[in-house]
Amino acid sequence: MSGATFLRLSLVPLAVIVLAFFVLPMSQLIIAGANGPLGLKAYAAILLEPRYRETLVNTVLLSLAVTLATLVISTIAGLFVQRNRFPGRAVLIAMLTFPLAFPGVVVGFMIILLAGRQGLIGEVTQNLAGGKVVFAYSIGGLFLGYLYFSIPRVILTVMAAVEKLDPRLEEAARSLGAGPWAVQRDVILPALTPAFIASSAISFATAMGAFGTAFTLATNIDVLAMLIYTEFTLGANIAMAAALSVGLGVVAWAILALARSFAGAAVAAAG
Amino acid sequence: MSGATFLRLSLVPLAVIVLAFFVLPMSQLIIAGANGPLGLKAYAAILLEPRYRETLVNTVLLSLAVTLATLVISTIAGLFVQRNRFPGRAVLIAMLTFPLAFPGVVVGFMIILLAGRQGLIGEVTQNLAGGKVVFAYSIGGLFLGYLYFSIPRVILTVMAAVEKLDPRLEEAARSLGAGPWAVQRDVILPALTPAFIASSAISFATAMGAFGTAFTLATNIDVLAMLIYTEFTLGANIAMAAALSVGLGVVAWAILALARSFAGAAVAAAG
Amino acid sequence: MTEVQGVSVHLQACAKTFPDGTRALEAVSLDVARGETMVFLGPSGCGKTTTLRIIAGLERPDAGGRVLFDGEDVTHLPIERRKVGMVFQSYALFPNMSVAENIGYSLKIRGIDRAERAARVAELMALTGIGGLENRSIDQLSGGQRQRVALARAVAMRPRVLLLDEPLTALDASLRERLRAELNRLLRSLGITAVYVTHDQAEAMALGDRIVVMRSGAIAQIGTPREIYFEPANRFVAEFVGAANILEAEAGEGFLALRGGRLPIGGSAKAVKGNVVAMVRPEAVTFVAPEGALLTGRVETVSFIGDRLRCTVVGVSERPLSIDAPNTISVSPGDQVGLSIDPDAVRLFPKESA
Amino acid sequence: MTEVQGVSVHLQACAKTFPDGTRALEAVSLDVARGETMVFLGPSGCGKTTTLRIIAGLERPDAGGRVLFDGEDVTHLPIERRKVGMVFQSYALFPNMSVAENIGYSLKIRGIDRAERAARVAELMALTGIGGLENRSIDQLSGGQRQRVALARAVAMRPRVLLLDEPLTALDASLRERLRAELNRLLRSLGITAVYVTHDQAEAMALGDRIVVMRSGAIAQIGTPREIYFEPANRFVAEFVGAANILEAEAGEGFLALRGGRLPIGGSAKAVKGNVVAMVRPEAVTFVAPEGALLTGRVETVSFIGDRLRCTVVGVSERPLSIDAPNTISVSPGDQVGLSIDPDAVRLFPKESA
Repeated sequence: MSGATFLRLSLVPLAVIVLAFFVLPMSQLIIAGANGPLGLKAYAAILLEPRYRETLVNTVLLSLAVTLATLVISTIAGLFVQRNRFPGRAVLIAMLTFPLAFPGVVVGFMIILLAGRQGLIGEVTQNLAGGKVVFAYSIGGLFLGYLYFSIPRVILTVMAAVEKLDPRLEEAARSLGAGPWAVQRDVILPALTPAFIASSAISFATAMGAFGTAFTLATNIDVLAMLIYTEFTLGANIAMAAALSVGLGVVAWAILALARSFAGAAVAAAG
Repeated sequence: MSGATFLRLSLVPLAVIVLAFFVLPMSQLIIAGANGPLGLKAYAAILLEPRYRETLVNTVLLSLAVTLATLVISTIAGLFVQRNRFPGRAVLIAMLTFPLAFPGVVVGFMIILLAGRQGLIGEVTQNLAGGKVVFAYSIGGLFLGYLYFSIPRVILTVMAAVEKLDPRLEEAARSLGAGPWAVQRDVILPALTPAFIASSAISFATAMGAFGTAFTLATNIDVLAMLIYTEFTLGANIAMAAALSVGLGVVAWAILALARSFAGAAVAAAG
Repeated sequence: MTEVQGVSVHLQACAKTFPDGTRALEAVSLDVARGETMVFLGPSGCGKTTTLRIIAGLERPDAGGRVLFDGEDVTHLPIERRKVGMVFQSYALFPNMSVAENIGYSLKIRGIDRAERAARVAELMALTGIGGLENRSIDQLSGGQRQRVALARAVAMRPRVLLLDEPLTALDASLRERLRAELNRLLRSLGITAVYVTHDQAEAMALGDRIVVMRSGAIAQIGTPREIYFEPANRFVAEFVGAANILEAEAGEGFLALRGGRLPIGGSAKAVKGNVVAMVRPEAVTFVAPEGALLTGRVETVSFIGDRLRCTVVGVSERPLSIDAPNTISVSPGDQVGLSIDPDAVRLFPKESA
Repeated sequence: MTEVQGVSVHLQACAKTFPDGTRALEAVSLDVARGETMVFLGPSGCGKTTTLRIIAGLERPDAGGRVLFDGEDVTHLPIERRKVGMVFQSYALFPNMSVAENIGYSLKIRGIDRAERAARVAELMALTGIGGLENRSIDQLSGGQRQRVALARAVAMRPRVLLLDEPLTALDASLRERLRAELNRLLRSLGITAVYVTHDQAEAMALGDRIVVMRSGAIAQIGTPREIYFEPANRFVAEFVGAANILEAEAGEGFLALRGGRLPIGGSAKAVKGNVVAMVRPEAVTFVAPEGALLTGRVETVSFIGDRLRCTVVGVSERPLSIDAPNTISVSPGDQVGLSIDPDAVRLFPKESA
């Protein structure tokens, strides 16, 4: 039996898996979305119904903000940690990447401990300023929680990209007269662009779909994942929940696909 | 200003971020775990209290099973897709990676549509065998849902690793008398080991902390993330929730760290 | 090691067209004698590696082509049953195995027991000069050591033919030269049939009993290194193997008429008349006093490269003439010089030979 | 391009110790004249790249060391203010910029306006033979083209010194030779001061006005290519630059007493007596008839490498003698041969010279 035959034999399980596992539930989902009282209009309702549209816009804006903040923070931190050797560096890296291991619920929980009604920030501000600052249940808490998720992942991607940078590029730029800022602008940041695109896409897609954090915070801001859950369990509006799910999936997938077409394999690796 | 000075200036924001953002809430969490009526015994209770211990064991076993199944399926699929050129290959890859974009809630929702009380599998089995097969709300549903999460990610990692394999290695083994099975055993699978370790760790850590899927399925199986949520919101047992969170974080982080020490950068990339 | 025996290899009308329609190899027929080292030499894309892979069994020739080992038709035998040894440019060592495990892999696959395997591996490691590295992992080895391991691994099961695909190309120049000498000694002492692919003509000269010069998927010339160097079949071979001055000129009466004078031609070439293309090697030209010289010109550049001077002289032919002179003579740019060329060192090609 | 002007470079007691305590360079002092091409040659780790980086301003010499450009102390000037051009082995082209943007980068940084920049870039591209590639992206270029772009970029702002760190090492042999000739022409026509680092002695010979041979962080010899080749200061230089036969023998009465006979020595070496170490280049030995020859031996190996024969002869000295003979002579392993060596071609070292 040749290697080709061997691989061809794997076609059978593959076909079964793809069909049963990927195609079936996904088409079920799409059909369910069109099977409610609204029919295909359920999909249109995502944009036409103000409550749904607002949630979609909120979610996208929040995800964008998280992505942007993550990029700025992670780039500075990643560059610094990768380029400098100092005592405690290994501990710092471990700490920066620790949140990778936390589920959304725990992150939500941590935000409450930090910025909730009995939280640390509240206590400190009450003692100092007399007013209790509580933002865990607002969009601020969600934003902070999502940052927790994205930063470690993006830092790792940036660090890997910085490690691969040819130090000669920097030296060449300097020999040509470029000062430190010009080197950052013309050499380092452009070289990191694929890593930026890849990790932005992942960060954005994750933020779009995050549920555990939002749910734990029992936030007063509707995000898409929460809306889907509410429609499904509380409103028993299966069709609308399905339509929203498809919409969410398509947006996130499109972002990932777009990033992949720009940055190639980096997205796969970071994904 | 030299490049070194430039980077040293980034130390200030970095220190602030690390302290405020990473250290504070994490230490809050650890303190909260020890601040309940049980004191430090809350941490011991994770292992001593049967209900907690059982949940922990369940979660670990389920995560292991998911990881194992994911590895087997993804390796076959990844090898096949990477090594063969056939019509529809691009569509297949897109489909295989689509679930990357879905949040846990949507995945749970899809499992219900597939294997729930009104699900597709139930209908088919009722018509064919007279008995309705429903496993969405059992451990089977969770297992299937978690597979959804892991498979796309692991397939991408395996595909990237297969792409990097030197085809000469295989040819050398064959010239030395190795048949197709021996080539798989002695050359291909060992070469993919770092990718396996990296993606197993990610798959395991993700499964350990998955919440959205479990919650949507309203499963009758307690998993750790659900338990934390229940303790926190329903039981208002903040200390126990915190202790469990810390425990979950430590287990997942240890697995990731272990994998990283074996497989190096691959984990960072896959993370 | 004396029991290692090579086979003769016969290729019969082996052509290769890839699935995408690329014609990599025209129908090629040739024989490699038992124990001979045959070097395939040519630029990239000339088909030399494809030929090697057809002999190995990694590619099937197009319908009609046959590969015979000692008369036995192996055309349809997959590589794992052809009993050939292969050495690759990238070494292709198994990174998950130690040095000893790599070398003993073919023996293990064949179910040879541990003790015999260990003895054989030790023998091979001594032979290739890597004794003591048994338990090293591959990534602890230098490039030269890797290539020695690859070689030991390839000959471990006493292959019928040893196939080497640019085995030294990844090494740096001085190491390459040293390993070339070692490899030569090893191939001779094993008495193995070897097929060696390279794009480096010095390597081909040093290692080959015979050389097959290839171009665009076809054989341009087969011959011993001296035949290839001194009697190239055409202009392509002349220029690819060694440095060559190509002169386009009028021939007649035993002379070539050049811009800088008359160049005597010898042997059978004496009878040639009309437009010809001639070839002269740089080291076949010697400087003489300009007075009374048959050919004269002006030195344009002189480059001292240690063991000789590389000079160019203008005014002799259309293009500057390259000359390799001994490092002991004294010559400077601008000098008027006479040139002397042994008539036997002038090789004529028919004008259309590309 | 005529207004490009180099400076003289003076290194004064420049040593370098890295933070981890490694001593990369002993205190080195040397001068590079205005417009001169100085080549630093040595094995890896000899300190040649560290010296280049000290001149560039990428490394600071240890306290006490000074770097002067035309007498101006630039020791504490960072590289971006030294006005030096650099060419790296890895090319180090900016992948996010086109060919023209790469070449014009230093002009843009200096705020030169678009039109002037474009004119200068076009001039440089013509000079380095890459006209027409302006808008290509870097990954569309071949290795040779990349190196040309790197060179054009480095000289765009008319640097005071051009620093080249193994610029040709990443290219394959034939391309390397061609680019070497081009680079030589370019350096001469620019009249620029150049410092060139390489481990390839042929490159050093071909390009250097003078060569600095380095070893273990110190200078082994400074001299012109001919001085380095014909009068190496010690055994290390003799063996590193070109091939060398090293003979340990008894000297006396104008002869070296060797196992295979007597080797006449000339010039000032005539007076030397006692144990000496002598060096003879392979091409300085010629075969003569054994009868009446001062030195005799037996041919062990003959390797035809095209433009010459590389032979080894045993019985002359302790170790086999390497001889490069013309490719026209006929000699075979086993032949008894006589050898003749020009007395001026024998170089003596004191015995302790390592």
